Amino acid sequence: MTQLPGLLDAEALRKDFPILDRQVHDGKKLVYLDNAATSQTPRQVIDVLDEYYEQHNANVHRGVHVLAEEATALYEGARDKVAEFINAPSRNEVIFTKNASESLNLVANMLGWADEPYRVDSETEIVITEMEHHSNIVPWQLLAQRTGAKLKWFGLTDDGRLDLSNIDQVITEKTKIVSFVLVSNILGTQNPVEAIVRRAQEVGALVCVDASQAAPHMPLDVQALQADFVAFTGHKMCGPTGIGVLWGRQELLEDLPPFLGGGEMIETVSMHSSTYAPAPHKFEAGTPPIAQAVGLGAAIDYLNSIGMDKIFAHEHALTEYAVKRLLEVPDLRIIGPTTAEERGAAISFTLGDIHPHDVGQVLDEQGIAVRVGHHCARPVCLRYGIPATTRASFYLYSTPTEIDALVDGLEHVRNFFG
Amino acid sequence: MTQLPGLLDAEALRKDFPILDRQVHDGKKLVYLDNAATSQTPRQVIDVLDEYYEQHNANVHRGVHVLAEEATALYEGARDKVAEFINAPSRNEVIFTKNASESLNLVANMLGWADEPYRVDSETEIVITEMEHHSNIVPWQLLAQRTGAKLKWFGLTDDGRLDLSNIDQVITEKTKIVSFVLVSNILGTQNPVEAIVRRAQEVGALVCVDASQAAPHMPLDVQALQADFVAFTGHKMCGPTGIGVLWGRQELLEDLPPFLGGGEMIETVSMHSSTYAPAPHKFEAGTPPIAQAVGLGAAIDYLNSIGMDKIFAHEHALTEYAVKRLLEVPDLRIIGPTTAEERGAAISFTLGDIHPHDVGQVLDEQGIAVRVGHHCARPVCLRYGIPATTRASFYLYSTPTEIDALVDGLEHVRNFFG
Amino acid sequence: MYQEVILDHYKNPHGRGLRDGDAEVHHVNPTCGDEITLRVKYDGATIEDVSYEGQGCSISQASASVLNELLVGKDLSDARKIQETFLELMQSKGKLEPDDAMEEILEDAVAFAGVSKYPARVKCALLSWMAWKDATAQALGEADAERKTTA
Amino acid sequence: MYQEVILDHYKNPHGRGLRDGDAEVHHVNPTCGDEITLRVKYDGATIEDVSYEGQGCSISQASASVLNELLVGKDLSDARKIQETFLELMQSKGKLEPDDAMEEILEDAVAFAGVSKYPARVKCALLSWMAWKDATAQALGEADAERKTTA
Ligand SMILES: Cc1ncc(COP(=O)(O)O)c(C=O)c1O
Ligand SMILES: Cc1ncc(COP(=O)(O)O)c(C=O)c1O
Repeated sequence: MTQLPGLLDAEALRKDFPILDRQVHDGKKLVYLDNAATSQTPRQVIDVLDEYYEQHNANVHRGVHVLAEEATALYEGARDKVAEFINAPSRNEVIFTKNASESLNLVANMLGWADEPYRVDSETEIVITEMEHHSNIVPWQLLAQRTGAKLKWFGLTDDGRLDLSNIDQVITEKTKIVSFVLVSNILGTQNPVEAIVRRAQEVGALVCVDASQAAPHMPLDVQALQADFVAFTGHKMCGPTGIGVLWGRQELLEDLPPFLGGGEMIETVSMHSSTYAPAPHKFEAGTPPIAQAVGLGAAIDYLNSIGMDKIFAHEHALTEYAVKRLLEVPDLRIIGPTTAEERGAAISFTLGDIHPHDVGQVLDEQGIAVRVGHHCARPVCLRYGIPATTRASFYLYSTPTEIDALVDGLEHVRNFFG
Repeated sequence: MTQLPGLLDAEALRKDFPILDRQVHDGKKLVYLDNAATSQTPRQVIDVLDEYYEQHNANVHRGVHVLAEEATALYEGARDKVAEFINAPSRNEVIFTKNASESLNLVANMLGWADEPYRVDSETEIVITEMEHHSNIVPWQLLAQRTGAKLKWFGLTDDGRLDLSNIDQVITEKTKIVSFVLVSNILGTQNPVEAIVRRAQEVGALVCVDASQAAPHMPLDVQALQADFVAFTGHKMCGPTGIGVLWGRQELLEDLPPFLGGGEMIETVSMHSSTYAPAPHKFEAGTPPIAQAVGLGAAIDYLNSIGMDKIFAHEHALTEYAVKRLLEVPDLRIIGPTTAEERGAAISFTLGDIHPHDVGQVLDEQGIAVRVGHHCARPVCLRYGIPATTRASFYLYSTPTEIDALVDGLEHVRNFFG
Repeated sequence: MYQEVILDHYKNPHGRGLRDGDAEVHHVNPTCGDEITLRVKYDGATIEDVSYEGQGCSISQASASVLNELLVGKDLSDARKIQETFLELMQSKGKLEPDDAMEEILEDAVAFAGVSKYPARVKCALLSWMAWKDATAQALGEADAERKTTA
Repeated sequence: MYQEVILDHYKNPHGRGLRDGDAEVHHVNPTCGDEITLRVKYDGATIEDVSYEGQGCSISQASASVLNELLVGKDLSDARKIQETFLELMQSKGKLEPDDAMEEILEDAVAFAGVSKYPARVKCALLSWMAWKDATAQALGEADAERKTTA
């Protein structure tokens, strides 16, 4: 087996993930390289979910019975864990949503309905980038359409990085919000936050960071980022589906209007008018995804028990190895940075003119799960003039052996269609 | 043990619910009478959740690998189950949300951004009732504030029913939408859908039904209701937290604009503009609550295996018994209908001038879990001039013995504060 | 959590009723509908009277009664100390075992130690104390008064 | 699912290239970027030619080639029957075992039976067939043509 510096003992960790024992297509060992789409769930998280439903399940807040108090303590305890995980100055800055997409829509809608100085209207501009996930494009397109604001974006360089050469023209005095991805799910690129934040602060624009592909893979410190909002999603970080997070700066959450209305988010309601609870509850209408928040807390415990810096080092070593091995495959072109520097562990590529659907399908027949398509980032495909890519993406339980299997699999694909 | 006609064999069913074996406060048997807040989760549902995470977990749609195909089939299979459960004409009319609150906000927002003839604006009126859950009040208050529409509502009679005497004045030619609860979570009242739908159709208004307290407890047929939208929530019907449903008529879902933007809900995206997928996907932005939808499907299988008509009969018998027994308690006043006719199994009451917080707390010390407060329906408390109520609510696993325990518990409360 | 002392104060409240005062406040706990109207009367820095009327649960009612018993006749600085100690106890989530020093300061109010384990009830116990703090700030014309939901 | 027949058609497509026609359509499959431009030429009710150009996966390319092979020279009503049978097979979710009658109608196209097990790929296999249906409707001036994402 390949020995790389910085690797975790992935063989030991894999025992925590029941699904990694699965065999597919008549006895082929599962090689799961679709982690940027969703991560697998460790036994530790599944157990906590079971225990929640078997022992503590109740609706949260306001209950005076034992189960309601336990469920509330677990749910609010998960909030504490998230706050600590991202180094939030206050637990009240952590809002639970159903996924990162809801978190990003929440930001867009808060700004659309805000009073000055935050209000996005026809006099103002919104800035995103060409490498965003559709979930960080469409909410802003909708906001722009509905308010008359102008949507602008940073383009990409040929090697898959943000082109910030015209930053002063893109981010201007009219810019109210700059929203961009910390690590791209299609290119793998890790973006230079500081340069963007500096310019945004210069013009008084708010900054929203889509950390969906960062939170699972590296230490995340919202204070160091100096952003105003940070969004991420539980299912990509060993947590359950159905849970996302929006972190926002306290003053903003106090000033900005609510989005969804309903139970839990109110202070007092009459038929004529209502007042709202303080954040985070103001933004959590209805019965929240209680078990899922608790499960996310368990996932954070699990990640912390390994160490986010160690996970990052592991994936960095794997990425370095994978880039090297993939570039040995004839006709393979990496879409995105071709080194492991300033990049995450999702690697997109094309293989000659074999369509990614065919690449993915023939890999699947060998038990290798990758994702093919535009990865909810179609503008990137348009930018590079390709219909789609094949993407392999790693996580803490990925191994060099799996990368070898991928490379062998790709050879098989080439022969098959050759 | 009390024998009532129509009861299920609840003792047998209780074995499916691990939490019902719990003991609280040093060995007291748990008497869980807070089912209107959330229901408990049977082993059958927990097992399906486990199996999902242990065997099939993947992101849905567009994957060409085995896990992605299995997860997609499970997720879409859950949609089929929901469609059948509510007798929807088409599976494409079933939208998965995170809870009923999101479902109701979705309707309000679709109408706020719609083109004519659906558009809610300053020329138009919205109609709700005084017995709505905050989740069916606040979204409409927000919509009214943001569009200038006028919010009107039906008042309540002294015995806890809708006052429809002025229906022609409340629902007028200006009315665009009438949204009301099928079964009230605080009063227990079951509302006369037909009369309201008839008047709404007369003036061409859409009808939205909040079935959060109906779907878990009685057969629900969206075609028979003749509504345009029906909302409900998974965690009250033996399902997991984090999953809700909005059913909407196909033509409407085709015509109405999207709400949340992001991955999965698009057809094609460029930086300049996007087009949207057909319903239901148009309204499901981002990675959906996959495991939770699958869990809801398992809950529906569970409920079907008992039979919704049998569950309704069981609860009806319990309610009849509970009303009778509760009215024997001195100083107890039921807030809501005082018979079991046209009502669900949630019973609110006051006990002399003992504050509901004290009632709930002393019951809890005896192991009896009820809810106290305004139950997210504060206008009802205002209407009846009370600060709060104590609410006991039953489900398929509730027993007459538990009602006896409640009545004994209330005697103890009276003595304690007497 | 329902100590004998609490029930006694609930059933036989001290100093209930509204009397003459220098300032009046009205506080509500929106989640459960507890309400209190409270007046303070000062004689220099000495608390001459705390009168109140309200409705709510036994905890909020008993707490107001205890407050009256403890604070009337006290010096403002002593009263502040009592209020702060009570706040500390209530926010302790049941993890603070009142010691002798604390018992000396809080007297009957130590009976509320058990309430601090019930997050939903802590607000009830604090309602009158927050109202008193607010009314005192008003009476003494303090600008930096921390106002809560005063209607 | 990659039957030898499919790979053959993929590697050596039949009748590829755009030639003269009565109607042209352009269909895309937005989820994976498969595209096809397709022209039909009729001689009365006889299909004189189906010419096409496109890019996409082996399934969509091979399917277009098979379509050309099967439909050119056929009568419109026979062609419709073939198209409907192919649609039925593709929507069978792998549950339909083609019988002799079906094999007689579909010839090489029965090789796609395995594709029907893969929901993500069914659209690829159907792309050219939907384009043909649409182009035919246009060529014959049918008003009730079922138009898909024609750009
Ligand atoms: C009548 C009614 N409507 C709406 C809701 C909101 O459901 P959820 O909290 O799951 O959004 C509830 C339950 O809380 C309810 O009882
Ligand atoms: C970069 C990025 N942003 C946003 C999202 C959306 O996350 P979710 O689908 O959980 O809402 C994803 C994942 O799909 C992503 O990779």
